[in-house]
Amino acid sequence: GTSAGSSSDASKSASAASTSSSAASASKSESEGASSAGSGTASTASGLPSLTKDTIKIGFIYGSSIGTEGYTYSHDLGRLALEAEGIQTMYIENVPETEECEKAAEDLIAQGCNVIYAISFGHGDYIANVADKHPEVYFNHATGYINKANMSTYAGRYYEAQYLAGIAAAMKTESNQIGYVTTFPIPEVVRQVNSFTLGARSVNPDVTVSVKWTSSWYDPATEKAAATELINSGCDIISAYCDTLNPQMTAQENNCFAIGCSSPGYETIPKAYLTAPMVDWAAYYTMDVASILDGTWTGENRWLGMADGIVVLDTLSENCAEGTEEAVDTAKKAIIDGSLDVWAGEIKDNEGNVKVAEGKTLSDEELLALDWFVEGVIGSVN
Amino acid sequence: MDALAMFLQLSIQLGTPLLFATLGGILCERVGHLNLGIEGMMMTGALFGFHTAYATSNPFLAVLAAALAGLVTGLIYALITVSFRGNQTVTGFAITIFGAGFANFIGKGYSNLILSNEFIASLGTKEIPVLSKIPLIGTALFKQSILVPVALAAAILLWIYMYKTRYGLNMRMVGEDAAAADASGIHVTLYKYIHIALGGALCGIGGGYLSLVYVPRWQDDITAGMGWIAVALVIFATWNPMKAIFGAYLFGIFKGLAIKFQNVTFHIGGLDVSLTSQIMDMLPYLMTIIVLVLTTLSRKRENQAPAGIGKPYFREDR
Amino acid sequence: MEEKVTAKLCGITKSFGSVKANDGVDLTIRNGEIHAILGENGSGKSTLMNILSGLYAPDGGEIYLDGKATRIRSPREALQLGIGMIHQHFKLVDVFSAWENIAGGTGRGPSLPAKQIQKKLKELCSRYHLELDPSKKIYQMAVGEKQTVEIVKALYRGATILILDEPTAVLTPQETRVLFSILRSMRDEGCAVLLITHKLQEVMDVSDRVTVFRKGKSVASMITSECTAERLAELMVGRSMDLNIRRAQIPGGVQTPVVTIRDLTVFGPGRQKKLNGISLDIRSHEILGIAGISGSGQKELCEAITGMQPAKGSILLNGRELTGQNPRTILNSGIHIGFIPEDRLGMGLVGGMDLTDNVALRSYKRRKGPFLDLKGSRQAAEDLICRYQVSTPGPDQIIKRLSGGNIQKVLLGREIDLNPELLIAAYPVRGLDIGASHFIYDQLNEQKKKGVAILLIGEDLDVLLGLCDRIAVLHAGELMGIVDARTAAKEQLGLMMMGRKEEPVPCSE
Amino acid sequence: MFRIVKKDNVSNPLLQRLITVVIALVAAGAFIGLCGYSPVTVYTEMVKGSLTSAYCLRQTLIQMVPLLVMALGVAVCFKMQFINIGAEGQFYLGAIAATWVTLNLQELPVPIAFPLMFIAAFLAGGAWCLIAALLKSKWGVSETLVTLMLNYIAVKLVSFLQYNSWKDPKAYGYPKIAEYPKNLQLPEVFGVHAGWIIALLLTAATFLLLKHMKLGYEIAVLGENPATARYAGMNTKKILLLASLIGGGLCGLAGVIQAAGVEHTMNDQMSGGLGFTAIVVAYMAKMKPAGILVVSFFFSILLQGGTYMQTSMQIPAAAADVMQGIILLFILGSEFFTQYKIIHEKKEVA
Ligand SMILES: Nc1ncnc2c1ncn2[C@@H]1O[C@H](COP(=O)(O)OP(=O)(O)OP(=O)(O)O)[C@@H](O)[C@H]1O
Ligand SMILES: Nc1ncnc2c1ncn2[C@@H]1O[C@H](COP(=O)(O)OP(=O)(O)OP(=O)(O)O)[C@@H](O)[C@H]1O
Ligand SMILES: [Mg+2]
Ligand SMILES: [Mg+2]
Repeated sequence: GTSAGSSSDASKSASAASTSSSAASASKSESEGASSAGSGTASTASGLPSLTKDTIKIGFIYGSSIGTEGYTYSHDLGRLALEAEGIQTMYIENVPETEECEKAAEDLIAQGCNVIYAISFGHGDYIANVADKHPEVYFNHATGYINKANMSTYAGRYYEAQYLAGIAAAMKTESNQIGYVTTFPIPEVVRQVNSFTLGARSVNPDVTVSVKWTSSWYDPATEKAAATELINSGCDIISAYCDTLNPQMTAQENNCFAIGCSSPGYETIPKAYLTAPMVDWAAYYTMDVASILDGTWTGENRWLGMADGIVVLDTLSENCAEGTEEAVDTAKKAIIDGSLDVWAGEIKDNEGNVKVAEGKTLSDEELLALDWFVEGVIGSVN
Repeated sequence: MDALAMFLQLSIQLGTPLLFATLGGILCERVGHLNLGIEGMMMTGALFGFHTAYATSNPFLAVLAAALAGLVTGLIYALITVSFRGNQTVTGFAITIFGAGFANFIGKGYSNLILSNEFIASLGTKEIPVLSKIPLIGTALFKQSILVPVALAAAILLWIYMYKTRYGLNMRMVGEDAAAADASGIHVTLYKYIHIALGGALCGIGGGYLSLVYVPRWQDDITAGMGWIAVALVIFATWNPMKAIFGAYLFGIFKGLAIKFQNVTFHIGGLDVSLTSQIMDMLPYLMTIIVLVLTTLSRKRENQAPAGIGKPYFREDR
Repeated sequence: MEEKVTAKLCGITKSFGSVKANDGVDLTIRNGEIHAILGENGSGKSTLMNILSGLYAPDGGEIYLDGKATRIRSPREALQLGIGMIHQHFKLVDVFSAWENIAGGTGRGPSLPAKQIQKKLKELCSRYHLELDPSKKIYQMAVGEKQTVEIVKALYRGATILILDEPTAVLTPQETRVLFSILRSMRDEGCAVLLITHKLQEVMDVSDRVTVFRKGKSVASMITSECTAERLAELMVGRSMDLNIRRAQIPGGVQTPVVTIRDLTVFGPGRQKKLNGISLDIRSHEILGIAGISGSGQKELCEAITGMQPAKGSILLNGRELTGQNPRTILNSGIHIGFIPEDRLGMGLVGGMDLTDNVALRSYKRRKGPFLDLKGSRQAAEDLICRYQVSTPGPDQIIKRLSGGNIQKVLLGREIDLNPELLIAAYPVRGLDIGASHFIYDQLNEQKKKGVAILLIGEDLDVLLGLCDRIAVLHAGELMGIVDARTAAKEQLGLMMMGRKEEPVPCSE
Repeated sequence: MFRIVKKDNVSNPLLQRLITVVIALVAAGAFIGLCGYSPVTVYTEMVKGSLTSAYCLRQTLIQMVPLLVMALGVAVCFKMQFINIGAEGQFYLGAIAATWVTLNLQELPVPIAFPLMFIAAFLAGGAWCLIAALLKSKWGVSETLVTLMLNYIAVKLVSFLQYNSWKDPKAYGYPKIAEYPKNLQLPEVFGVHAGWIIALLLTAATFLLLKHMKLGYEIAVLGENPATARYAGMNTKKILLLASLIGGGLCGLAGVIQAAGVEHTMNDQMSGGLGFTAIVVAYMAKMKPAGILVVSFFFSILLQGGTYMQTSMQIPAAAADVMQGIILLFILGSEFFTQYKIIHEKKEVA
């Protein structure tokens, strides 16, 4: 297959809903990704009601509490952007990845929601069940893989920004050891770590990235302890993929530097902050809702990247090393114009096996099931 | 050596909130009240400590507020279990539901607040002169937030209080047999209230340690189940403050080990053993059961749970 | 005379729910006097004393101390006023040492000068001729020692009014004598001593004044030397009573051994021999009494026979071996042993359950299948209430709420209804008033006439001598000898209880 | 001066409870009011969200089933004064056993596999409780503390299986266990999974056990007075073990019902803390099965209404916890007034 980033030449305008959905259909995974779904192939909004700005009511299902930073928070910014446009929204926080999720969705529907966004990976199966029972409701599931006529999946090619963040980190580190605190060994996370490492090693091949799992989407004490342990073992930069800035704050306390996650962190940790990979969910949700309103929404898999203006890297802070700006810009341009494919071979895993041969690249399906770490990562997926 | 010291330093940081909470639990159970509300008391302490820290930037007031919040939660527990003779187990659960819910609810507005740098520095890592130069122990215990040695001192003082003072004797008597204490002229209700409240205050400081020192921010469910580990630790320590020090730090070490050896597989006698975090998390509870069995087996009467635990006392009952 | 009055209780009332425990009681307490309080079960003695010691709050009435109207709101205030009480069930912390129990709740400030306290205790003990090891833990102590701790506890707090609620119920005659001499020396120091007891003889022996309670009221108060035991008994029950205990005569009854015990040895915790090589027979148409100071092995003997404790040696009941069995296997093999244990609510009855359920305890298994016979047990309970004149609102009453005598009636009735071959009764009248006690004696005699073999553990030698046919004496787990109750003297028994062996009376071996 | 005295005869407890609940609701409403929401709206929403539509009523029932079954299990143990606060752990063990069956014995014909799932869950939950019972009967170890600890061990065990050995290879590395095969899921009856029928049957069975069976009688005697139980020739050890097996087993059944009826898989959050709520329910119902039925229904209304209100009024989830906490505390505090009364006394005469 071809890389997703190069497939789109769409403009970044938020109103270009049709363009964005065509961009999505141009990315290749939607039908394969919908393996378990009833009707995988693109369906027009046949069974779905047409909605207007006044009748649309959107329910968001969050896996943790909104807080002030991180993944859920960044999605909620998107929701607030919709509210600002006068669209009715509701949300439920802290929905566990159990049957509770099904119930949350049913509750939202019972209260008049006709569009559902569920943002946690583990919500997928439950949302799919509810989607079967409510063919009249638009379902959307972030980072997932099940598609139906009335259920889309969506994600940012967040890893593209991770690659850039890796570059910034690698140029800053003096010990050549970077710590990475994260949650669960799921493909979504493995992608971020790998891409970050590939980015880092693209400018400094001596860099290693040590991974610590917290085994929880939310556990302040463990997040902090994991970061401390990484710093104790010699890391001088901490990156993280979890719902709080705790690991990064630990870095600041210990006079180390940090890469943020999902939302800007300069305000919180001015002394340590380098930059943060981010997804502009406001842009995405505005775009997606527009496609519902104009009837072009389909139950597909949408992965949008830097080229779509959805995935971005936060402004580099003054803490970054000399020359970082240039190195990052070069890579960014290359990713956007398609000349740089993050997953292009040769890539070895961290046990020395060649996983992606020279001249090959990873397809989206392979990315969806990624379960090995690239060379340079210290840690294992199990 | 240095790595070991740093590892211990981290473990002790993880153990300190547990130590505060365990001491609080011990105080409460020593007057005969099973405390399953520790988690709730810690949560309210964490919230109000943070609130005060944000409002005043005064570390002393912040810790005091954490203590007071825990104290008030403790008083609610005391009111229901002491005066109204409510079932202790169930009341403990209710306090946890209430305290955690209350803190999370009120805390909604706090999650985007950042404490001032001066405040964070005031309770942050400091080297205590002389003591911090002791090899190993120095770094582990005295290159820490001031609350770490405070917890340690609290444990030692509590031990002296319990075993070497008249108040301590009276308090233990209340916990063993309220009727006997009453007949001996001890003000049973007063003692129960005072110690449950003080226990709540210690739990509150334990929560405060998290929101003021360790994290230091307000976050939903900031204690993440630590209160329940403290419940286990109270037993693990056989209701003895000195052993609580050992227990709390040991649990800190477990947590530290689980993080440290996350990706390492040990080859023991042909078996691949990895310290899976779920298994490591299980250990404290498993060990508590083992300690419980061992102390029961030893039949050393002095190590058993205070005999009055769970029994409401009413003078005119027969 | 009047200046000796230290406390005056006027018109005290106290109800527990619908029970009026005290109904306008008056009591005058004088210094330098031992004042006995007498009354049937449930007549409100303990209640009044608990009010005086601050444990219960009265519903009405006045307490005057040294002439001043005083309210006593807690035991703490009572102690400060010099009122100390020794409760029927000791209020001591098991895991504490004697001195900790005594020091708890006393003193001021945080300091706890252990050495000084222990020294003061030693002085106190030598003054009153008490023996006490201040560092001994309560759980290592015998009943008598515990009582000493309670007494020292009151003295240590400077009690000038000392209340003792049935202190002799658990003591041996020797221990009782020691206790009384302490009480006398306290009296001589000017204290007022209040003594609750059911034993008329003790009242006559030790008290200077006696007050009789009936149905929540004090009916009479007089100088002891001016009245007789018969008069007191009459005042108590409200009618004249025959205080003599009669031995049922068996006209020509053949006494065959029902139980044959040989070389019975029972180990306590720590391989300590609680019973050592006991051999004796219990015959039909006979009451065999067991005398001995408490803890001499009586409990072990009962529990070994009933299978509740493992034992070595042999116990044959009508030829069937009982050792190595437990209550369940004994029951299953169709053997019926009636057993009235010493602590009836501790064992034998379920205090929190109703009368019906308690009566069913021994018979519920008779019905086949997994289900209970609810109707049947209710009927049985009603029968029992009727036959033994249990005073209760009905078969649904919670056992705990019955008075001591009625509780004992339920237990005895249930055990007798088993039609046992052997009936074991351990201290069956402990804590019971005279009327109730005589009812129990009559029932035992009835059973004897029917041919049941009866083992009676007793404490009151007069009762044993009056009721039993033979008396076996235990001392420290060993059998000192068996005497004929018709000919034996009390002194002889007393000596045996202290450990002197007696030539065995020839028995039908 | 105020003084506490015991009441003559316990006043009508039902009425008393009702009054308490009303007062508790008023207090919780006051809190809600202080937080700037209208209590009336909140309660209306709660009732609306739990009772008024078929969907909501069904949700309430779904909530109620595991609560009811676990409370029954807890009650059997509590009746014996075996303070089993390990319902949560026994629930998970039940789920583990059932999941093991679905993962390993799928090939068995459904009429065999289905009952097997339930039997396995019963035995596993029972065995988990039995650990505490054995420690108690052998060495006298406090079951309260052991069962509490076993809860956490059980949850961690589920996590371990979920993250390691039993991780569904088809789940793209996500820590989840494969869904139960369709034929091993509980069918729906009147829109609610068949667990509700099982729960009602279990309620009746527990009633029969505690009220009409010898074992139930023995459990009660043993609970009140172990010495007397031995005296009466009961096999105390057997009763303790059997009753804890049944108690734990019931909680285990709740686990399989929830797994096969609702989750269709197992995960380490599926109890939602109901095991602890079940203790509260059993306690408030005074271990009486019929009472448990009523109380667990009331709690389900509270829980379901709480979640509904959260979405309908956008009140943070924590608010529902606070309300639940307040109501619980009030009910616990008021238990006192069923047995005692406080009387006011005039000033003492000088
Ligand atoms: N704490 C209590 N609660 C309820 N009822 C009580 C309480 N104490 C005593 N009673 C009741 O009050 C009455 C008087 O009891 P009290 O103990 O004073 O009698 P007593 O004279 O000491 O009898 P005994 O000789 O059996 O010791 C009895 O009917 C008893 O059941
Ligand atoms: N453990 C304690 N911690 C703090 N204060 C205590 C403690 N125990 C008691 N106090 C306070 O000290 C006061 C006196 O203590 P205590 O109860 O031992 O009585 P006391 O020293 O005999 O005093 P007094 O006889 O004057 O009432 C109590 O009323 C109480 O307020
Ligand atoms: Mg009495
Ligand atoms: Mg009595």
